[in-house]
Amino acid sequence: MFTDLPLLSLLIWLPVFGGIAVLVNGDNNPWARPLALLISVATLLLSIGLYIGFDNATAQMQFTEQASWISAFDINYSLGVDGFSMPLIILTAFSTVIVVIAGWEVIQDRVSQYMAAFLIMAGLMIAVFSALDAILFYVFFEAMLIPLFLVIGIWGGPNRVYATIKFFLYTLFGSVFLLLALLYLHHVSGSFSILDFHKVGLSMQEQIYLFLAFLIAFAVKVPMWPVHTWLPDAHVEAPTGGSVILAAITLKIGGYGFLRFALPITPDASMALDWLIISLSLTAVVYIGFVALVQSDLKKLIAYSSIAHMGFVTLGLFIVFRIFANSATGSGAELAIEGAMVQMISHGFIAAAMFLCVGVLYDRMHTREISAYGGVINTMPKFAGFAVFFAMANAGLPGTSGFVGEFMVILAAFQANFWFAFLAATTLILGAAYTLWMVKRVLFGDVANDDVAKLTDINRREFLMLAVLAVIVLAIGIWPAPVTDVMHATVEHLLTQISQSKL
Amino acid sequence: MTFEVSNMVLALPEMFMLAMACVILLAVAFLGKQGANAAYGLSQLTLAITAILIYQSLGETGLTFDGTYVKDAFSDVLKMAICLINIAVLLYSTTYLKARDLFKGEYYVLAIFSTLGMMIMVSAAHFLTIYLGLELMSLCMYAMVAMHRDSFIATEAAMKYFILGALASGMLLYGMSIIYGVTGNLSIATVAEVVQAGGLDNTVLSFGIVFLVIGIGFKMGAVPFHMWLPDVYQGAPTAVTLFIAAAPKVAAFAMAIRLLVEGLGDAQLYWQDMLIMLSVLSMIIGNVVAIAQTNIKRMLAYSTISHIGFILLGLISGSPEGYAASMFYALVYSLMSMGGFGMIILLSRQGFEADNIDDYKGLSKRNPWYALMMLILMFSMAGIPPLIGFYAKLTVIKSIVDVNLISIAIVAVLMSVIGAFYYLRIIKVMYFDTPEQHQALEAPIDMRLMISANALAVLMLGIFPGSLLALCASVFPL
Amino acid sequence: MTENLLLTIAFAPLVGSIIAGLFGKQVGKVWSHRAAIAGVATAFVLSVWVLKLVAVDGQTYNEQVYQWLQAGSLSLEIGFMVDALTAMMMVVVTFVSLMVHIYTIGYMQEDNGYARFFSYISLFTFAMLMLVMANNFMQLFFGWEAVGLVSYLLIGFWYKKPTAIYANLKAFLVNRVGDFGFLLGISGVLMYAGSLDYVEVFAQAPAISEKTIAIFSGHDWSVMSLICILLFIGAMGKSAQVPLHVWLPDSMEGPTPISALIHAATMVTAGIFMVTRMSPLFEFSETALSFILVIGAITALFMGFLGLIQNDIKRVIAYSTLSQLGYMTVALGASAYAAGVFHLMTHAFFKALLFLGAGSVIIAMHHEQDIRKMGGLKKYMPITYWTGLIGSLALIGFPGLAGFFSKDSIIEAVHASNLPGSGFAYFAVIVGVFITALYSFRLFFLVFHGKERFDTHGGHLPHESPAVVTVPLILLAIPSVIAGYLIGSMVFGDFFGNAIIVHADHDVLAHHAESYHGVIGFVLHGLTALPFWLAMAGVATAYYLYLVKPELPAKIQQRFQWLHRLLDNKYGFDDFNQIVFAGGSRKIGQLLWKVGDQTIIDGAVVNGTAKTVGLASKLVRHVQSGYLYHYAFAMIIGLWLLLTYFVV
Amino acid sequence: MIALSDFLILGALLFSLSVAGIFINRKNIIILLMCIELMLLAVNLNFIAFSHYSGDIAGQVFVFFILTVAAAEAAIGLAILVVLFRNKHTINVAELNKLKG
Repeated sequence: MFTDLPLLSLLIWLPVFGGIAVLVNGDNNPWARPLALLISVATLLLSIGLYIGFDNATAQMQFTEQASWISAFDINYSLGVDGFSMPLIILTAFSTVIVVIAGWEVIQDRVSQYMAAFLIMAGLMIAVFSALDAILFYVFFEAMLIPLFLVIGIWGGPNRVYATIKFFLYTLFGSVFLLLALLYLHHVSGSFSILDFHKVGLSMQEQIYLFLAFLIAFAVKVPMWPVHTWLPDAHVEAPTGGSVILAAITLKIGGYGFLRFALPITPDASMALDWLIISLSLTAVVYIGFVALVQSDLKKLIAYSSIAHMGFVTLGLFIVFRIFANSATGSGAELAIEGAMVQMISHGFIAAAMFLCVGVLYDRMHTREISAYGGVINTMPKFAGFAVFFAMANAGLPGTSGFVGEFMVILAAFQANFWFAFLAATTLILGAAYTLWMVKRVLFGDVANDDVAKLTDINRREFLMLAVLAVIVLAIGIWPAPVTDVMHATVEHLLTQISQSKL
Repeated sequence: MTFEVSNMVLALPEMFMLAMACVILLAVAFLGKQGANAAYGLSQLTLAITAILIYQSLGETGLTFDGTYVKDAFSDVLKMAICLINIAVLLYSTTYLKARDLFKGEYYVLAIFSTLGMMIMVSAAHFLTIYLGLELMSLCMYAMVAMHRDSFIATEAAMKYFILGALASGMLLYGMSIIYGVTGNLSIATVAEVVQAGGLDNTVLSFGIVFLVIGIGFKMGAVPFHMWLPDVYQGAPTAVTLFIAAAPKVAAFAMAIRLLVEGLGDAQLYWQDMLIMLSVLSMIIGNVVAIAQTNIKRMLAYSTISHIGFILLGLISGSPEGYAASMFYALVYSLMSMGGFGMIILLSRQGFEADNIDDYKGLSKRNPWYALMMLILMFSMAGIPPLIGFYAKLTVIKSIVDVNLISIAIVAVLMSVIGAFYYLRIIKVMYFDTPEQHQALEAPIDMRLMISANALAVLMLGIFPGSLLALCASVFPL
Repeated sequence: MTENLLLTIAFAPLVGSIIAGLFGKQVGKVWSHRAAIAGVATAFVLSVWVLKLVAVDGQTYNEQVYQWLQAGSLSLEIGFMVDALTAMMMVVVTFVSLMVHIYTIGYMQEDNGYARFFSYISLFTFAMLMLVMANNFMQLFFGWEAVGLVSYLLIGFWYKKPTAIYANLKAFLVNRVGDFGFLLGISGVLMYAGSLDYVEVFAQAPAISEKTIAIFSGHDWSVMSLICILLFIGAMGKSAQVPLHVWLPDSMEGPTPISALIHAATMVTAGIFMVTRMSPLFEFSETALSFILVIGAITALFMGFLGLIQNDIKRVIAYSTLSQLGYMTVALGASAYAAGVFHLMTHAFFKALLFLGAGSVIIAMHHEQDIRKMGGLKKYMPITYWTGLIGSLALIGFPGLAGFFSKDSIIEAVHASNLPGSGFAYFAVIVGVFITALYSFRLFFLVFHGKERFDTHGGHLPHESPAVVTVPLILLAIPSVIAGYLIGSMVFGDFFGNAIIVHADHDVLAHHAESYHGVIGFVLHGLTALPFWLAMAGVATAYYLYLVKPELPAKIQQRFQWLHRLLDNKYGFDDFNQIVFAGGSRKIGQLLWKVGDQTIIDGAVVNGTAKTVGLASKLVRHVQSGYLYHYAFAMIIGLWLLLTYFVV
Repeated sequence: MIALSDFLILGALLFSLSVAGIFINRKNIIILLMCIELMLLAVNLNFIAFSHYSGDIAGQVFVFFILTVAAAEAAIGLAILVVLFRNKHTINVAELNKLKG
């Protein structure tokens, strides 16, 4: 029923034009918030339609749309989703709703601009995930930076200028190489269709250069060590909503890029250079784990933990070659890729929740210094309950979505090499250490100071958004099959793609 | 004879413009005070009608004036572009002039003559025509820069512009003379044939080409022949800067095409490397030095230099796609710089030039709409999609990637990242800083509408760039 | 046996937990504990029924409930597997849990976290049941971590106590170290068995035992040994084996019922259960077995020593728990899984009893836990006294009581074992007997006998605890006495059937099952055996030191300062961890952050580039000097460049 | 009979002279204007020489145009010079340095 109307276009343009509508409504317009909420919810419902109408059985692109856009270079407006992009689109739509709710009372300055920025960003990000034309992808990939840049810069913290410009230039630096790679691929394949890129044959040298270009572009987005330093700054300065989107979606675009471009387009180079990605990912897990341990700023800590968690994504994506090489049982590769995907999705929810929790505290205390807190549980029991739950999820406790991805990737990593699994598994200890130590210092203990004593527990709005997230995190943790089933076919297809050389 | 006359029709737009220019001149001379208004009205009319005339005659092509003058798709498109650009430019500058009792008829007379010069350059099929067009354009602009008689910096800028301009056209002429010596011809088409036939003394030929390249480089403002550009942009009254910045670049591009591509296309391997040098230097110097600027006009001047570097990339590629890309870039650039300088005029007023970056503090709080317009323009110049500036960069880089000059492409994209920084700084100032002064805008409504239209065009063309790209591609048949 | 039956058992406590936890405020104290107790009671009754089905009707069950996840050919499922081992564990868990629930009504009376507490312990029961009923490694790990979570929450139950929130963090992290190994073990299983389902994996065991893996290039290790040792590291965390034992004593910061339920009777034995469950794997790796043997022996002996000098009533029992866990582990190492599990069961009863007794004493002492400030409580709280006596006797293995049977069978088994390290293990467990008796009765005498050293809070004399406290004591005392008589079937019989696999060549139990002729014979034989006399000696020593000559211990302490200091800071484990691991990792973190991130990546590379460009900009702009002749000169330079490069 | 190359060399010399004049002279703007005229003349010489030796008249026609334009150029230049002098009361090249950087 859904396949007959252009669902993807609706998903993209509804929030964009909705955002513009909110924007022209002007600030101090009482309808800005409800309108934004309405639009975001509508988008979410549409995206669920995507899930319902989705056919798990095929790896083909679904809900495809095709229209000529720039005929001069036959650049087309061609959209479509597969098992990788579809869940991420839903995640985007969902996070947008959360962000709108999160900013409901907190944002008092230029409300409509704030809401508009997020709605437009949502549309652009959905477009990134559904674009099948390289230039279309790149356009949205870049355009997305503009609203985020403004969000951090306008509603951000004291050091926002440095953070936001650093973030913008960092990511721009990465993406220009992506542009070069795409242009070169067009040069050899004579088309801008990503699916044609998948088919075009490339020499090893070409693949290596292209792969490195992809690597720079997406490593910055993920972000992978050592190009991760923009993330803590951006997160610290961003308003809560900004952090949520940043953590929940924009980081995922990096992982998605590897899935959509690097692996299928340059399989041989990926295989030849997998040691690079793997070592960077493991560095992220261990190195960043230690760094997170010593953070004194709540948001910085969570930002670093995000980097560590995204390490599992890149690890999962690039161990497959080694698994092919030496695994007796065939299921390791699927575990790895699907584990990476699940990790992305679950991190979307958990990191969002963590940042919302910090936001809740920040709105009341206006500080993110861990040392300023202590014994919050005494004055905010409900909040503490959620916070501990999400902390546990962040520490990868079974029964929460945080566990699933890490579990799958570690299981798979063992099949690639014992030491990969060994280093990856250290997250069990490090993750628990930095998360729970923070919990101990912030939530537990006796009331630390008068400010904490004055705290009021979460209101209905905050309860709602945290509760919804908690339910989802729990649901995925207890029954992840619905999430993974949609991607089986796509994963199989990807694996066949990358297992046959292009040389 | 009749054949001759009927043939003259090919140059009808220019002839009409020339006639009107004289009319305007007389109007200014006799009407005195009201002359200015009349001149303004008449010149807009002239430009509009000329554009229409060209549009009417689209498709007719041919040579005339003994093969010194050509009318082809390329010239039609560019001439129309020049007229339209100048309509907007005159509209913007009028606001500026009126606010500063510089509102005199001479400005329009000069502007129209200069426009005529550009059109002649675009349509030139002969070294002589090129030279005459060039000089007609330049001499008017020298005068326009000096128009604000009581301003130190304006006159200083005028003098620098004049001296260096003259030096440059001297070199251009010298180059022409050498080419003339080698090929024994001054008509571009025949020169092309001779070069194609080969058997020339390559040393002397390339010796001549060097001088031509310098002439072109100067008019465009490519490093190291760019030194005049920042001073003139900063020194000239913003209205004039605007005029200089927009259309003449298109004309200069046309001159490059006529001389290098049509005339010396087969000597490409000589001028290609020279242009590579100029282009790379321009991109680097332009972007790097712009970062240190505090005066926005000067900053835009350096950004112009870097854009010129990008425009040259297309020529370097030596392919029709490349030329089309350059042309696209040149048009897009003039659209954007028009908007940029227009915005300065919009925000300036009597006694306040609004040409310091700090003057933009908190603009988004004072008037969010124009802040948004400026934001669009700046992101477009930075080459961020979905704005037209992105496709300009995309096409030129694509064209050199297609000829496997990857290393230059890498330089280009890296420079565009560095470039992004100073555009971001403007946006940062507008959006993240708190306003210092709260003067309301004084600009009239037509100005406001035009500037909005200009910025929105940058956005809309960014979302649907297809038609313009197709147009540019169409004038360079493979 | 039906799926619904098992689901009811597992989820009844969960329901109780949810009611007490989420709606505790609405339904009030009384209904929250009623809900929780009802849930656990249901689980207990049905578990007994299941035990009957298994033991009497010889049924077993192994079915999937739902598919958790599928990846490629691999299918991860949630399912139940019930055999003798599971059934026994279910009964033990639910029984002790039920007792603790009832007991808690009295113990937590005044606590304002009343409902929360009930929800936690019910939740724990649920998690523990999921753990024991699992039919695959993934679900096992689920329960494994879930009980860890609840233990974390319960140790930190009094979240205002700095020591408590320190202890629960420590407990969780140390357990995570174990889980680290455990998870790697599971990954190994998956890689080599291609499945996580018990049955399928066990079926593959012989094949896996052939394989080798090169962890360090050149050295081929037996895959089975690697997997088993990794799995056992998990057990070391949960069951607090040296060196991962450090969290257990601190966990006593939690309320006493928790110490009884989680940190004595059930959760800490999860490791024992797990290894027993995996016996089909462990049997293939003598390396792993003797590793277990040695670790167990060390724990059994050296943790016992620590019990000697503790003055906190709960810590004494905690160390005795550690030591007893050591015994069980030794049994596993000796392949006497049945004996180990048997001891697990008896220990669950009498150790829960002892803890709850201690709790009763603590109530009477107004939450004073220092045994030096007690004494002579016998006449004030008779029930606590007698049950305490039973518990202690059971603990030291007094013939006829539960502890005797299980412990003796372990000692015998170790004696018969011929794995590397069994000699040391035998020595350890033998000496352990004496130590156990010594600290147990030191505690017993100091608390219940001798002169009254407590302050009577202005005439308030201590008095016996209410029925909700004493009834569980009595109910626990009964199995502490009689549970031992199951030895015939559980240890020497075929109660466990093929839930436990033992290879003939190290089936130590079978070898002296032959010499087993009924309970009476076993008891009589016990009276003549060395352990009995050692135990008696221990009791006598305690009697002499703490009742006859109470001043003596201080003298001894003077005499052996160094020894006392060594024991007092628990062989320095805590300090070591604190300095090396906690401190070390923070130092590394600081280093990587300040130097790696801030100085090198951000400072040098990122901002460095920006600074360089800015600097270049500032320099280059001076070329634009403003002088016409410089401009002209620049053009001439350009001309010259072009000419030189491209013409000549 | 004077060879073409002689004319060319002379032209080149004149051209170089004028260029040198433009960037060596730091005193007087008038001299700059003269240098520019000189430069144009050098070019004219080239054109005439070429057109003479190649027997093609176009070059010489070009020269006429150049001469005319040169006059116009000079006019504009002097006009600017006057304005400049009115403002600065100097025509010293070295003092034209307000705009830089």
